[in-house]
Amino acid sequence: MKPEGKRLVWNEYQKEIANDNYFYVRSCVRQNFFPGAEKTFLRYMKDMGRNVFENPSHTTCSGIGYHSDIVPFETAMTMVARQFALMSEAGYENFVTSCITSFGLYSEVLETWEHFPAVEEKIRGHLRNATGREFVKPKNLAHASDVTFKLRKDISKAGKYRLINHITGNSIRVVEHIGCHYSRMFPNKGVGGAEYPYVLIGMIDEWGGEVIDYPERRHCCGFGFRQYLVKANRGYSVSSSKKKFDSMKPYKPELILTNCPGCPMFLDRWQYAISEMEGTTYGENGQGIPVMTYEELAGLILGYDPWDLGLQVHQVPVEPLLEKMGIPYDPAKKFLDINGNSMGKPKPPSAMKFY
Amino acid sequence: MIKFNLFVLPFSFGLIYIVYSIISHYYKWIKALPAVDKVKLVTGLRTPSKILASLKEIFLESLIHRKLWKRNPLLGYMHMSFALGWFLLIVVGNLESRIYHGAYINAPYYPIFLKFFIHDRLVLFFEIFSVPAFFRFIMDFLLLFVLSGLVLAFIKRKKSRWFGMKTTTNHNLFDKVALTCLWLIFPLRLMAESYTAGYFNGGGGFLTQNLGHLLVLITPGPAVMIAYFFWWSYSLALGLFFIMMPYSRYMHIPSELLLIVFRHCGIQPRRWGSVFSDLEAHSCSRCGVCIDACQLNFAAGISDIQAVYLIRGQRDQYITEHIALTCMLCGRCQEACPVGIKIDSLRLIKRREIGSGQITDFSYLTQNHPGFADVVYFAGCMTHLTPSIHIAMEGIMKEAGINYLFADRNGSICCGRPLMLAGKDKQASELIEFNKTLIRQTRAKLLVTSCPICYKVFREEYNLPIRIQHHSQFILELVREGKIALQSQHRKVVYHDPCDLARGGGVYDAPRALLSKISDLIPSEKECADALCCGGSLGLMNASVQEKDMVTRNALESLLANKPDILATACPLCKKTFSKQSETEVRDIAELVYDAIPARVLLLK
Amino acid sequence: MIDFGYTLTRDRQFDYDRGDLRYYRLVRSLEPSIDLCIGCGSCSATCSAAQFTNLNIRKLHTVIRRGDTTSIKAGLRKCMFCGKCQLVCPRGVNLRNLILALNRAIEQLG
Amino acid sequence: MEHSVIVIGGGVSGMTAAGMLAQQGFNVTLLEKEAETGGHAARWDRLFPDRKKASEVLDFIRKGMSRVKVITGITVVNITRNDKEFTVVTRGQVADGGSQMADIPHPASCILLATGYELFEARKKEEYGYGIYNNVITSAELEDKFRSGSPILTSEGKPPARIGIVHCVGSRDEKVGNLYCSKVCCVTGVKQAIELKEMYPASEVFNFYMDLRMFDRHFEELYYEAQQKWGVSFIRGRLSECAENPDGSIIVKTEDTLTGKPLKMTVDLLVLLTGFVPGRGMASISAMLGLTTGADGFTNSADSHTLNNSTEIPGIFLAGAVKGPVSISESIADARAAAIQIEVYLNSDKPGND
Repeated sequence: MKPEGKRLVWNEYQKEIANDNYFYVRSCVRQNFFPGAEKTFLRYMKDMGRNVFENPSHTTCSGIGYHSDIVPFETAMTMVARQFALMSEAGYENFVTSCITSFGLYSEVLETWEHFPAVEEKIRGHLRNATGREFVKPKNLAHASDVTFKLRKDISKAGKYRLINHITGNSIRVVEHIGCHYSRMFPNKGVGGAEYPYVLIGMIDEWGGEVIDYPERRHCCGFGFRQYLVKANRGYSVSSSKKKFDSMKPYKPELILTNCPGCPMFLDRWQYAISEMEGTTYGENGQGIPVMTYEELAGLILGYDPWDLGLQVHQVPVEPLLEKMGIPYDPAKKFLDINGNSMGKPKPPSAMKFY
Repeated sequence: MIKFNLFVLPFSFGLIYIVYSIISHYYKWIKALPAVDKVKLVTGLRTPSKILASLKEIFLESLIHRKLWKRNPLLGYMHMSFALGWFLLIVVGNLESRIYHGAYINAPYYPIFLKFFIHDRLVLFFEIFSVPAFFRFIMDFLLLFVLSGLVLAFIKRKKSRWFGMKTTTNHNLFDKVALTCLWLIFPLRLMAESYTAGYFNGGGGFLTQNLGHLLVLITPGPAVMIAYFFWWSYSLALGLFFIMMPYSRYMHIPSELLLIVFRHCGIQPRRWGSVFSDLEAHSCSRCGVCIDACQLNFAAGISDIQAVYLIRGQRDQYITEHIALTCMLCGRCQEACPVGIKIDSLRLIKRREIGSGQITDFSYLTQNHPGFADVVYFAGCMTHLTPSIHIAMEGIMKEAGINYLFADRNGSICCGRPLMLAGKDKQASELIEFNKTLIRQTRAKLLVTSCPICYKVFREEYNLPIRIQHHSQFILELVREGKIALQSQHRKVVYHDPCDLARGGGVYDAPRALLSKISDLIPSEKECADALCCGGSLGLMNASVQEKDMVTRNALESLLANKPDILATACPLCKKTFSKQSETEVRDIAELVYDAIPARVLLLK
Repeated sequence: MIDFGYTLTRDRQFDYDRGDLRYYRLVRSLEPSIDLCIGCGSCSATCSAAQFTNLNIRKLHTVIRRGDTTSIKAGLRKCMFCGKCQLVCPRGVNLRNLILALNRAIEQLG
Repeated sequence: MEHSVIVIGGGVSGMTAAGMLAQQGFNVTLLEKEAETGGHAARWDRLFPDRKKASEVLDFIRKGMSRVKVITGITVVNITRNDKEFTVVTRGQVADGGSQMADIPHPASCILLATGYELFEARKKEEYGYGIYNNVITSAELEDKFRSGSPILTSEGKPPARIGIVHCVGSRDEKVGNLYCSKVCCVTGVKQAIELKEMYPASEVFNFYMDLRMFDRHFEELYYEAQQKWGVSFIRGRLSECAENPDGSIIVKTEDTLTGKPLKMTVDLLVLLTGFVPGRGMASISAMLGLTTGADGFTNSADSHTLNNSTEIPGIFLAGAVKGPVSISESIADARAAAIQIEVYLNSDKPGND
């Protein structure tokens, strides 16, 4: 492996990312998957002194429906137009999405409008008729991971912990997984392009981790919308994740870092499912490979309390990682809500260790 | 007085051994015969005509070597001088010994070494006409006869072409030893008898007596000792030869006798092999005639798989796959074999041993009723790759107003012979059954095929209750019955006999008769039974394209020697194979006939 | 073990590194012309058996060369051995002997 | 006075044409941007299909160049046209070898553009990981190794047990903007496969191809030889992507389209047959002269059938790969044709010629 080779590729895919004043739109599903992630993003943006604005009347971008073939493109574009309207009305011009699929859809829509202005006009018409709203297209469109990437240095400066095993002093081996809709469709819209995206690698490098490049890096996490949403296809979904785990296994990864709503969900939950289906557990001592969103990881680096980050809802235990990084945590508090009441404990898995 | 001397022992032991060995072989062979064949043998031996026929053939082939005479007089004479000469030496020798010995039964060595025991004085000239002198003369003459053959045998080693043979067999050790003994026997006898006659100044005939005098004169030392030495050597040579015989090719001498009897009793080789094939193997004299007959040898330079090696392998219980599979099964060697061994059957038996294991699944073949007709036409797989042939056939049948049915119009179910050629008879039977039902359902009286490969298997394996014809026979009938009129184009045509139709199916005349009606048929160098294979044979499993091409090229050179306008054949496979390399137009007989129908002639003009 | 109502699907991707080349090596030693195939498909196009079955002789010896021997037996059994394939092969692949060799391989290697 | 001709580009085409024109008595100047003439051919060890030494071909061409004035290590900065005459201005180090650059004008009655091509930048095919994975090299680099006679080893210094050769890298690929076929890669891949087998008879060599375009004489026979004599394997399927194993070997993914299955394979060495792309320098020259280029970026001739060596501009001629992918033998033939065209053009104003 020649790192300089990758750097050359990365240099070809530089991306303009706004520095402040972001209009932030949440993901439809992430709050259910990893409830702490978006909250954490807002928290460290505040800590980094950035201004982020949210509008409660923001709805789904309909990307999930669009990619499941149940929402036509024109409808989707009109939905997107409405989100832009919300942004314009709030007086913002830097649009930041929490969801990769949203980011993909927004990029696709903007690109479409750029090449087919007539379509844009038509959609403006739709929006006007439906809501009477007008909008200005965002000056800068970024994904929250882009923004975090931009702030990675500040975060590590302000950080308490690093991606380093505090006992051995070795860097922690991290596998990064990028959401398909981040840069597959428009390589130049993603940091580092589509083949060797740099957005997460940049954070891992900056925060002291060691990035692992493994053969099935490009393979789907297993979500793929219809793969999972249609129950009959779920076997295919698990198999996709398994393909990735089997491929990364020889590299002994200690953490999987992701930037998409679906990926962490399936890379985390399917490790459990596979362990229950055929007894295979990945990671050291059969404890599984912890999976995190970049927000959660940034939170840990900054020294936020693990349980405030919502790490307790992960299916693969994160404690082994916390111990490696030397991050203190109180096991007793793991399943307590903010008011200190118990949220109930999950039944311990049969195959996966630690619990 | 006792006529005995130590030196007769080697011969005697040898004789006892070979007699024992022959008897035990005969016993083994007859005992191992399948019950059916045993019955045939017994009934055969009760039928005088069959015995006579056997004796006649034994005389003509084993003593006179008629087939070899036909092939090449020198070769015939050489073998005859050995076989007949030696045979007579024994017979006459026995008679001669009677003069000097009253007993009805002599010790077997007595006539052989007679001159050692008997050497009567030199007689006066008027006694020349005495009985002993007569025998002395005959015996010397016969010895000379054998020796002349021996001389030829020597020459043959060097100049085999004079004997009509290009390649000679490369022999194994046993053969070489036995051969040396055989060649020594008669010179040694000559020396022994001559020295004896010379020393005793009598007992010899015109040859031995005079040579004897000469030898005694020119050689120093006691002639009697020298003679004695030669008697020993003579006996040793005979003894050793007899002992070697069962392990060498010379076992063919006794074996062939029994084989001839078996054949005349109607015993045939069996599909999965039987003792008959073993006997055939022992009856091979390894003369090597088959090597010259084999195109793979003289056209493609493959010289290690010919019949003689196959048979040796069969006899010594080893046949390599290479030998079994590398053969076009064209039948040329079989035609040439002076012993008449069924070589192709031998090769197929071996292929069955190798190939029978394969599992097949033809369950996908589903019958739907083909309809009814008087004539069912089966083009054959190969014909589907040369469509002009079945187009012509249909044209002809329409012209003749035949109520026919094109059984395999939409692609054929293989006739089964290709599988059988690979030794997969069991597997083939499934296809055969399928096609049989299909053919029967048509209620046709006649089955016509354009493919000699199909033709052969239809006739030999299908036992259908209806007539089976190759299209050449069928068309000829149509012409004779006046169902189609033909108009000769008077173009020079040479005809190539397809192996499976000619040697394999015995159809030689029909195609020629037909061709002479529509063209000027000219002869080619090798015809009918001697015809060459085109090289495309489905029997040849593992030769390279290059080697096959060499066979084809060679056959073409021979066929086109007389510069014909058209090379005609009666087999789609031959046509396809030749077309690949032939400068001259290659056409199937059916196409030529079709184009000779007046209406077509106009059309083409 | 828990039944989630779905199971892992087998990977269709063929891993050459895990391929079984014993069949190929044996067949190749018996019929070297197997290497001459250019995948034109004329053999499978003319195949009599292929009119009625899913036998694809071209695919069959291609998978052997890749070490993928899972699917060869069923197909091979349908072959009628008529030899048309061999007559149309533009590369002179000796298909009939190739089929004999394949059967030999199956006999020996199971 | 004799006409003077300027040939731009010192590759096979330029050298051949320059030599021929000089032999016809014109005073010919050959301009080459590199320090040496020979162009891409100088990188080759042996040529397809007969494995002739490329150096022998170049030596042959050089023999004919005795009367050619060769200027190397310069760039063409300007070309002006005055009726039938041209002036080519080159920039390069001054004759006395000092470091400062000087612009020198060269008058010419006509110009032959033999600027050739460049190899596709393999890095652009990111998914193959050239420049990232140690054991991914280009066919040109492999040719360098053959030429230098240095052993061909993996980055771990081991002889490769399995080698993959990827066809159509940068050719017939909309994803890198090249729809055209580079023509010579197929046979090059077959040639190099044979040479690798000669070097490592025990190794497995796989060619991954979309089509094998054995367009010229003896090419198909070479392909046959590769299969029959050398046992080179051919898999019909374009590589989708590569990845690196911990041990440095390369995992390639493709569809074995002849079996209809996606296929994965580990190779110790992966050779990318990089295709032709238009020469970078040619863009500026086209601009100076107002020549047109096709969608593929190669320079257009006046007519692709009848005026294949001429351009719309009288006195400007084309030869060789400036017009698109060609083999060395084709370049030579084309250069000779161009030379004759030029001769006819220059003699046309002489009395008796019209």
